[in-house]
Amino acid sequence: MEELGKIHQLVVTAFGYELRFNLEVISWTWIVIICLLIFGYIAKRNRSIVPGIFQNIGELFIEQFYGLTEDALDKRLARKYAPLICALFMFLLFCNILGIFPHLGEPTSDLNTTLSMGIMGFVIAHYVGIREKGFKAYIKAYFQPIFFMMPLNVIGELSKVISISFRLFGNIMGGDIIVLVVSYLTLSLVLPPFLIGFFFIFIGAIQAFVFTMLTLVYISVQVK
Amino acid sequence: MEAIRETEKKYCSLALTIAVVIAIVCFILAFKPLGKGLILGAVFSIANFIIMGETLPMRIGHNRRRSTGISFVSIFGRYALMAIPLALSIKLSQFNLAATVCGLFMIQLVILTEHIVNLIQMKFRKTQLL
Amino acid sequence: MSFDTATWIQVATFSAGGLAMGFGAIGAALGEGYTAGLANEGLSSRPEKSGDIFKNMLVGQAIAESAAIFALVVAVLLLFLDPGAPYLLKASAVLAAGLSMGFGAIGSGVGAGFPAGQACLGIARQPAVSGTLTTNMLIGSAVCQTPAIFAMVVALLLMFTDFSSMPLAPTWAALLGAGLSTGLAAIGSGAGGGLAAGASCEGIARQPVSVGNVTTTMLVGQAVSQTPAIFGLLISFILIFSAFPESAALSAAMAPLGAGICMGFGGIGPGLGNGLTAEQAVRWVARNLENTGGLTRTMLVGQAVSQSTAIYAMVVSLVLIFVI
Amino acid sequence: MAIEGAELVKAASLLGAGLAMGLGAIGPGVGEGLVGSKACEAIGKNPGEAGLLTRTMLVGQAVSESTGIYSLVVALLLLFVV
Repeated sequence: MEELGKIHQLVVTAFGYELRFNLEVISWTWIVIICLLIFGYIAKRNRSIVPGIFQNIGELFIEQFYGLTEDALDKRLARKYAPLICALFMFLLFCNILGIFPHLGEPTSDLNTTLSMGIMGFVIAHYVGIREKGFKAYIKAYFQPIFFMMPLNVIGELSKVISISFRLFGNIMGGDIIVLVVSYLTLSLVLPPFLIGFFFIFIGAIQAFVFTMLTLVYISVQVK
Repeated sequence: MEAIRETEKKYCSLALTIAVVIAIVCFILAFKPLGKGLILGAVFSIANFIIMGETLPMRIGHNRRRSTGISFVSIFGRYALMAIPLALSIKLSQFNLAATVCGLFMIQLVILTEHIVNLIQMKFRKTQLL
Repeated sequence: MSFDTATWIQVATFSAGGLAMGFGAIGAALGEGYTAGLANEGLSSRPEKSGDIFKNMLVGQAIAESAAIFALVVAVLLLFLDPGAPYLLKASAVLAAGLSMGFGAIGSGVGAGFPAGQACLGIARQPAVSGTLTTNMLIGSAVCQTPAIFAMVVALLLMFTDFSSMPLAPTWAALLGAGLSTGLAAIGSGAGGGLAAGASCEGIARQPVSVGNVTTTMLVGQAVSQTPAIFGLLISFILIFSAFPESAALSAAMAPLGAGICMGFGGIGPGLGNGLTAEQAVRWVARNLENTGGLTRTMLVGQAVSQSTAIYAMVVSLVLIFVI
Repeated sequence: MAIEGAELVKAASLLGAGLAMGLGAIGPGVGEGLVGSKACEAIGKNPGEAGLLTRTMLVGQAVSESTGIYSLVVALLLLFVV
């Protein structure tokens, strides 16, 4: 049970600060990125009217998320932001199911990954908001309904980052710990494979979708 | 009441058969406490199920609060019965505790397994028709 | 008036056993009362189907009682198992185990009553699909039991882990917090999952062709409703397994206890809220089949937003454990 | 074990932070769930307006979440300021 919540770290001292690199998480993230790149290359290689299996999967993702983005934003913005939304979902989905392979874990079970995704969504949403509405209207939205609600509105915006990233982190990390503890209790008999299937594939897919949808919703709230 | 009896008979005989088969395998493999504990648990699980079925009509015909009260009393009565095998297996070394707990869930496991098997069969039949 | 360690442990085990069994039985009784009430309604509207309704009620009750049987097992273990070498931390651990199991069984007991009751009513409404209804009811109420299983895992860990090398002063509070965290958080998730399952049984009785979509939506909704319970479990595991440095200060003890209470209570509301959302989504998927995708999407977004308070509670708990 | 005043205040503020966030999460959790359930009902009745209804749901939930954020703020104040 000692390995509970332990991460291999590389500590580099520079300018009097300790920089910590979570080596395992970084390598897992790169595995996901390389897998996605290979998948994209294969899906794009032989494009035809009758799609092959990889092209089919790719089209499935793109079609679904393009439709979703168009529902939430309008047509013009959808052309711009659908690739982001689609890529975010595919990345998170691959991240969440990476843990079913032995010796690998989910990059999303580290708070750094989810928090950086959350902050990225937050920054993009506010960038889109300023671009679409203009700076004045953007600032004005904080003083709704009355001006002294400003601090609470700011906290409300910031808490979105916390809630979105901690949700993903808590679910995946919780699944990890539950699988670990149950395997320890039952001596890895029968139960853990089902739990892994439930937490890493089912919950992982749902939470990746929820994260993507919420990022989309945050963008659309800023635009409207 | 015939329906209740039938259901009881079906699940109880199935549960007991499975428990006995597993227990015999355990006896052959010389895990005697395991098999004994399983049978002990299963017998009390079946007893609990039968009593529950027999007292079921008593709960019908009252309002919700009344039937909640009746359920409360009946749960305590039946669970006092089910505490016996657990206490026995803790105190006596000839019954395995984990096996007894598994035995206590025999009826539930049998019911769930039966329905899951049904579900899978239904899916297969549908795909064959299509 | 002073007691020795063994007496304290005995007091703790007896009260913990009583709590586990008492609360567990209350949950199951409430669920069964609901089932019986709806079965009554179904029987009065269609007395000739009494056989099917009774059969369904019996099977449903057998599954719905699993949570109470978990509680019984934990209670009997607490009462009769030899506690081993006495040390004062054991008293806190067993009390926490009882609290965890007792509270944890309430939600699942109540929750499993909803699908059983709605299935009884549904058989009276649509006798032709009684087989499908029973199967769906069983799946729903089996999933409802997961929070109770979480609570049982925590209770067993608290009972069987050896804490004798831990310092007494902050660890007693951490163990109590661990018990409360999973136990209380399981209430909301159990009841919420039950609401979704109940709506699915009602929906299938209304529109039998919708069974595939309804079951899928129900499972997704229930899975998201379990999230607060998973957060509670996460906090419990952290509290049980992290080593707190010895300190006689009261604040060192209040931090982990506060973390457990925070996550426990914080999980109730979001669990119930998620269940309410899932209930309506499942109900309307059954009535409006073409719109399953849109409804599922809205359900997921709504549930995710209503979970954010549970996430704030988790953040505060983590701060209380790691930062303070 | 003598407990001094400052120590007692510290302990009470930690426990109070937990209670504030824990109890404060119940109301908004259930309330937002109710908003979500009504939104699902409305989309079921009127699927054409799904986009508008989802947006309205989010606004309603954001407003009812503000009490949850208040308790988060209070909890953090109790943790770091007191």
